[in-house]
Order: sequence, then structure tokens, then C-alpha cells
Amino acid sequence: MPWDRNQLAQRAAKELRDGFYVNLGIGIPTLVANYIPKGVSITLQSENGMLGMGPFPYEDEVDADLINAGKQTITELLGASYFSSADSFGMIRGGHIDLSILGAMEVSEKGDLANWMVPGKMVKGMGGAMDLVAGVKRVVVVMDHASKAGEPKLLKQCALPLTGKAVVDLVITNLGVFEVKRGEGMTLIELAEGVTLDDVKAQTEASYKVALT
Amino acid sequence: MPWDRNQLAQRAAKELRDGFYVNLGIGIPTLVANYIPKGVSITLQSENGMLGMGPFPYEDEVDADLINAGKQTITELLGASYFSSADSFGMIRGGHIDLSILGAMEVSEKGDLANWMVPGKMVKGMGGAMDLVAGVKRVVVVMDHASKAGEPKLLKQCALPLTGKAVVDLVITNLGVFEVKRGEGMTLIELAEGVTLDDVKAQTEASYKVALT
Amino acid sequence: MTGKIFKDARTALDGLLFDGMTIMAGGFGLCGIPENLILAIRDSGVKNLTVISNNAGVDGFGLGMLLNTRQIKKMISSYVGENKEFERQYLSGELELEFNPQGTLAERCRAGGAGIPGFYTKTGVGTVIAEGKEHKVFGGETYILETGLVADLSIIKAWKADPEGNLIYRKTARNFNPMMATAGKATVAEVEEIVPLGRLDANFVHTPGIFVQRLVQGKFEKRIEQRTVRQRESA
Amino acid sequence: MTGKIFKDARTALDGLLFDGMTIMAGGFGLCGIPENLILAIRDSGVKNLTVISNNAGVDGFGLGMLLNTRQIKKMISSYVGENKEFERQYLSGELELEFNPQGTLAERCRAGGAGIPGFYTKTGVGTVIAEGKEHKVFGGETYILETGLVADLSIIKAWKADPEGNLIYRKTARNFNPMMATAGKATVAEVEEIVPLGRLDANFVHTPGIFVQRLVQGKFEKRIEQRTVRQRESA
Repeated sequence: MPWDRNQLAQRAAKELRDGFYVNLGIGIPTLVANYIPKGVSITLQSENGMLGMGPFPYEDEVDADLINAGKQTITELLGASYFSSADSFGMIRGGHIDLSILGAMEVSEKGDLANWMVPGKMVKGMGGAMDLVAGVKRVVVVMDHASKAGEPKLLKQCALPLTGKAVVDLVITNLGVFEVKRGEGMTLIELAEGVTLDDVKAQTEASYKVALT
Repeated sequence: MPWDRNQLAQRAAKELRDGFYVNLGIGIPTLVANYIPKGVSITLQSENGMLGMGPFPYEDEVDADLINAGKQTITELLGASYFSSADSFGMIRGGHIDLSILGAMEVSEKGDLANWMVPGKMVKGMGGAMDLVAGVKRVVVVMDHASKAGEPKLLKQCALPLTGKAVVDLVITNLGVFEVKRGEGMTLIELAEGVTLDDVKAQTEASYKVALT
Repeated sequence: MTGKIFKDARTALDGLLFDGMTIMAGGFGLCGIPENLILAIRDSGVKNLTVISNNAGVDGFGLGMLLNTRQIKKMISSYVGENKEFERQYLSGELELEFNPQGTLAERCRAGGAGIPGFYTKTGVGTVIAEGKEHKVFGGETYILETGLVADLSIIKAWKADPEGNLIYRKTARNFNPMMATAGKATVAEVEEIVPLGRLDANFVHTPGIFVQRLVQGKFEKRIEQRTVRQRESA
Repeated sequence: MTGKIFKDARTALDGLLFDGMTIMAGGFGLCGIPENLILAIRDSGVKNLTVISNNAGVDGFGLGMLLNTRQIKKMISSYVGENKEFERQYLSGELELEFNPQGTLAERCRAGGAGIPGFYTKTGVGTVIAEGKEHKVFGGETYILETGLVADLSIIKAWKADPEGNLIYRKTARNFNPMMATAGKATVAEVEEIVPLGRLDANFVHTPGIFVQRLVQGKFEKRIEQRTVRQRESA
């Protein structure tokens, strides 16, 4: 059975290490915070200018001055700090964030990532995505293996405009997990329970090695 | 009579305007703070990271964490603020300081300034001088007209290594005041009481126009 | 000293507005935006504006109000997804749009205020953002040149100010406000409270008063875009 | 979470020192310098250091101690006027020295920590500082390219910390410490007091804990270079 949204998030949570500073994208990546492994303590960054982001507030805690990068109301944890967006992206660009988990439309076998625009459709903007993939130490993509129309999203080359070139380190899809190493390409290292190598092959355009662990 | 140190400072103080943010160099420029005209309120910047610098402390107010760019103990005034040296020089480089008053070894007729090193002698470093002359809106030099050996310090071209090229707007010497305009050169606009045009001419190498006001 | 405090947003902008000017506006989404100054700009009727702001407000609030009145000619932003009128004007060619990655936009404002006309970043290398920009290799990695931004006017929102113009911000309402405060030829700040001189701790001022030419105390709606809450477990 | 707090300066540096390394040291003059970490570096005997610091301490205090023991091979500084031993070693060719204008040095550290490998400045144009550097014209003015700096280790001094490594500085003891905190591959901070989690106001943290890997509480001499005082008028 392919992984569902929560299982994807749970698998992504295994990439967290104790003491990590982490930036989570919108959608499934946000769910990762629900599956932080025991004994692992992480600090969440919100790129609009905060470290130590907590869960959504209770109704009586809502504060218009306290939102995340998705413009959602949030809370602060003990030990939090606030800073300007320039300082926040200095932190990101300077390689101080350990891990970024984000969604994607397409990923190429070389680790190129496309997740910000579809030509012909209204473009909303890249927000902080280009900065995150260029600056964060390790970039993990969480996405469906194929589009709703059944088209592969792991490609030889991205068709959509890129968010970043050779920036992805790991791709977690509902079928399995792929490692991407610079200059070496993609390797399938894990399958979702009940998913076969043939299932993956049928829905993947990218070349990849197989080295299941 | 040529101006003495205090008269020089007093003349320089006439360059202050109400609301100005000002950086004062070490030596005579520091004395300028004693002659702020009535009705004029200025804010002093110390480039190590402070706005709103006050006078030297009383003995029981001395604070090792509160010094100026000359490493002297100082005090803070109401409305002061502290910031990092990066932010401080952002302020300077970004043209937010209205006026810098500093000393010089040599000034050229084009407004070049030399005040940081003498070849062959131990070089102590330029500190913040190059940033100040490059970034501050208006640069006023206060210096003796000639060296102790009687050599002119207002030159056609500086012999010493430059602190900045075409950066000086006004030179106040013990003999008088010279305006420097980009592309137009130097103009003598004021004489110290009792000093004659010939006195100035005898001690000046730079070409200058005369337009006494 | 000439006072920095003005009685309302309209008078605080007096003499600073002209057609075709460039305005930086602080805020992220609707968080920490200069609500009152935006309103006053709308009422002034000034037009052909280039507005530098991370977002463009929502329909009918924040910068969205200046879109409704067609006062904005061009936006420099990182994300404009929350605004239907924006979309309409952009798709019909009425509105110019320049996208900057969010961190690049933040740094461009910071650079402009700090006298840095250009800096290199790896953000956007290999993407459309890099097209036409100078590329340079440092330590084996490729970077692109981005330029500093300055504006004729910066309008920003802070929490508290003192009469010198020293500002402090609150929580994530800080966002783009501090850098934009430094990058305006004139900077006007609106705040929730002006406190007496000496009430702000000099050690914890976020924006020194040197960057703020004018100051106004305002009333704020503080609209929330995405009110997300959780339920208390029943006892 | 693995704790950041170490019991003394020596253990806080354990495993971080090696011959030939580059160290950034915060402080301006003797104000806001990491006294205890400098002592521990002296005692470690590590040598051939490149030290990036605005000044070089005085004879026998601050970085001056590492000059006495000849542990420093090269200094990158803006002003070194207060140190006779420095002068002697420099004039005899034992010590390399690279002068940077103070604001350029500060910005190079900030850039290094923020992932900016190069930036343009007008500081030093037309002087020896510009020799050999790339020149570029922006808006009719000439600027020179300066590069970002990073260090193997940054040692900094703050006033208070919490266990997450969040730091606040006091008055002008802030100086170079915040940027250097961001530019070290490892950053060790010494502070006057470590307060319990939650005691620092998140809104007024100067250096977020992400930049600080290790933390130590120290005792400080806080020597004053120029004690300048005025006399109270008699009553």
C-alpha cells in the first residue's frame, strides 16, 4: 500500500536529528511536526522571522502579530526568538538551518526541484522557497510519486521552471524513498510496504539505482 | 591671530544643524561637542555601535561596557540606542550620518584626505576612518594649516597614502575655512581674525579661489 | 530639535508623495503592515507607484486597497497569492510585477540601506531569477549578483516608538520593517504607542531613530489572514 | 536535546582547536572580549593561528596574550595601535597583518555568516585598500568588491544567555560579537550569566541560539583602556 499523507509525514520525521533546526514547508511537511521521534528535540524556524515556533494557538491565544510563513496564526515556545526577515534569510542562506522539508511538483534525477510556477497559470511567487533550497544544509522533498493525472513527477529533467538546481538530497514519495547525491544521481533506498520495484518503475521517468536498505 | 584648538572646535561647531546625526573624530573634533550652538540639538554617533553618546562619566558612573570609538569611557543620553558594528557601519556607509568632523595629515585641492598612515612608521590601522569619509553625507576636516615643521598640509596632491579620494567638503584650519566642491576645487571662504590672504598663501600649496563671505 | 511626531497619517506624509515614486511598505502578509499610511496614500490619490513589498495585501485591505484604486504601476514582491484583483490586473497587463526570492528581497532592502549597491547570492542560480544577471564563482560555487534597493519613501509599522524615532517591533510583525526603515530616502513609521523619551531600553531598540524621519500613532485593525486554532482537550 | 552548556572555557573548546586554524574573536578594544576563551586558547598551546578581530588587545591582556606566546601567525584587523609587542613582531616580520576598514571588516563577517560571498562598497575606493580588488560602477559611482569571511571557530562574549544559546549583549560590548557569532563553523560564547529557559524575552534576543553551539559562564576582569571621567561640580 502506498503511504498516505500521514505516513509520508511520519517517514519524513525520521530525517530529524536531535538538536536540529528545521524549516517545514506548507502542506504535508507541516504534518511532520506531529511525528517527531522520541528523544529528539528540534527547533522550528519560520522564515518570516522566528525560531521556536509552537503549535496553533487556542482560540483565546490568537495573536495577529504571531504568524508563520503560511500566514497562519501560531504560538511561541520557551527559548524562542524573533528577528527580521533579512536576519532570517541570512540564517537560511548562510547554511545554519539543518533541514528543510518541502513539497514539489517535479524533481529531476540530478536533484533539480520545481515547485513554484506553472507557465500559463497565475504565478503567485516563489516566496522563500528558492532561498531555502539554495541555503539549507539538507533538503528533503515530500510528494506524491505521480500527478493526479498519473504523470511521473520524478523526471530525467524538470519540465517546469526550476526553484533550484541540484538542491534536493532526499525525495520521499508515497511509493518509497530516493537519495540524491551530487554527480551520482538518484538511488531508491526504501519502498513503502507492499509496493514493488515494478510499481515504482512504472511511475518513474528518472533513472535511478536501487540499493534498498 | 590664528585660531587655537578651542576656536577651531568652535568654528567647526557652526557646521552643526538642528537634528543632525554627527560622528566626531578623536582630538580637536571631540571638543566640538563643547560648542554646540544654542537651539541646536544633535545626536552623536560612536561607530563602535551607539547613538546618543553623552559626556565622560563621573567616577562612580564608569562602565567598562560603555566606551566610544576612542576606547574612552562615556555615558548614554536619554533616547540612546546600541547596535552591532555591522549595523553601525551600515548606518555610516548608507549615508545616514549627516556630518563627520575629523582630523587630517593632508588634504588635496580635490578633497582627497590622508590621515591614517605614514610610510616607514608603524601603521596602527585606519579603524573606521575610511568608512566614515566614504559614507557620511558631509565631511569636515579640522587641522593645523601647516605641519609642526612648517610644511603645508593643503596640497595639490596628497603625498601620504589616502584615506579617501574626493571626500572632503570643508577644511577648517587655524588660518581659515576652505570649501571643496567636486570638480570645482577649493575656495577660501573665511579667514581667522587678523590672518591675511598673504599669510594663507605663504603656507598653502594647493590652488584655491578666494570668495570671503 | 524639530519634532518627529505628526498628528495623523495624512500630515505625516505631507510633501513626501509624488506620482511615479517608489515606496517600500513593511509587513508580511497582513502582519505588521502600515495600515494607516496605506490608507492615507490611497486618499492622497498619488499614482503610478512602484511598490516594494513582500506581498500585495488582500482584496480591499492593506496594499490591496491601492490596487483597487489603480495607484500601483509596478510591484516588487516575493509572493502575491492572496489577491484576486492583483491577479486580474496582472493578467490583463495593467500591472507590472517583478518577483524576487523572499530572502533576496529582504537582503536587497538591507543592502540599499547600508550603502551596498550589489551582493552575490546562490539563491536562484540555475533558475529564471538568474537570467541576465552577472554570475561569479567564489570558492568553486556559482553565485549571482543582486542589487541594493532604495525607495523615495518607506512606510513601516512598529509596536512602540519614543520621540527620537527609536522603534521596537513585536513578534513576527517585525519582518521586513527594520530593513525598509533604513532604505527609504524618507521613512515614516506608524506605531501603536509613542512612549516618553527614556522609556525604551537603549539596549533593546530594534530600529535606531536615525532611520525614522516622521512618526505617527495609529489605530490598527490587525486583520488575520489564516486564523488557525486548536481545540482544548476537554477536562 | 544535547546540552550547549559547558563547565569551563577549556572544556567548551575541547576538540575545536587545531594548528593553523582561523579564529574570529569578538570585542572592540578590550570591551566585550571573550576573556576566558582567549585564556583557554593560550593554555591549549594551539599555534599558527589566523585571528580575525577588530583590535589585538593590549600587552598582556586580551589577544595580546596570544601574541606574547607567538600563537598568532596572522591578524585581520582594523586598528592595532595599543600593543607594543604587536608592533615589535610586525616590524620584525614575525607576524602577518591584513588591515580592513572597520566597517568593511564588520560587513565581511556579517556577509560570511549570511551566505554572501562578496559585496560591493565604496569604502576604500582610491586607496591602497582597493589595490588588486575588482572595481565596479553602480549608478555612476565606483565601488570595490569585498569578500565574506568565515572562521573555523568564533569566540564571542555576551551578557546573558539561556540554555538554547540565545544571547543578549550589553551596551557597546555588543560591537563585533553578533556578526562573528554567525560566521564561525563553530561558535562558542562566554557570558556573565546563564539564565533559565524562558527568562529572555524572545522579542529582544540579539543572537538566536542557532548560531551558538557551546556556552560557558565566566568571570570577567573587564579591563578599561581609557578611563576618562569628569568631575562633579562642587555644591
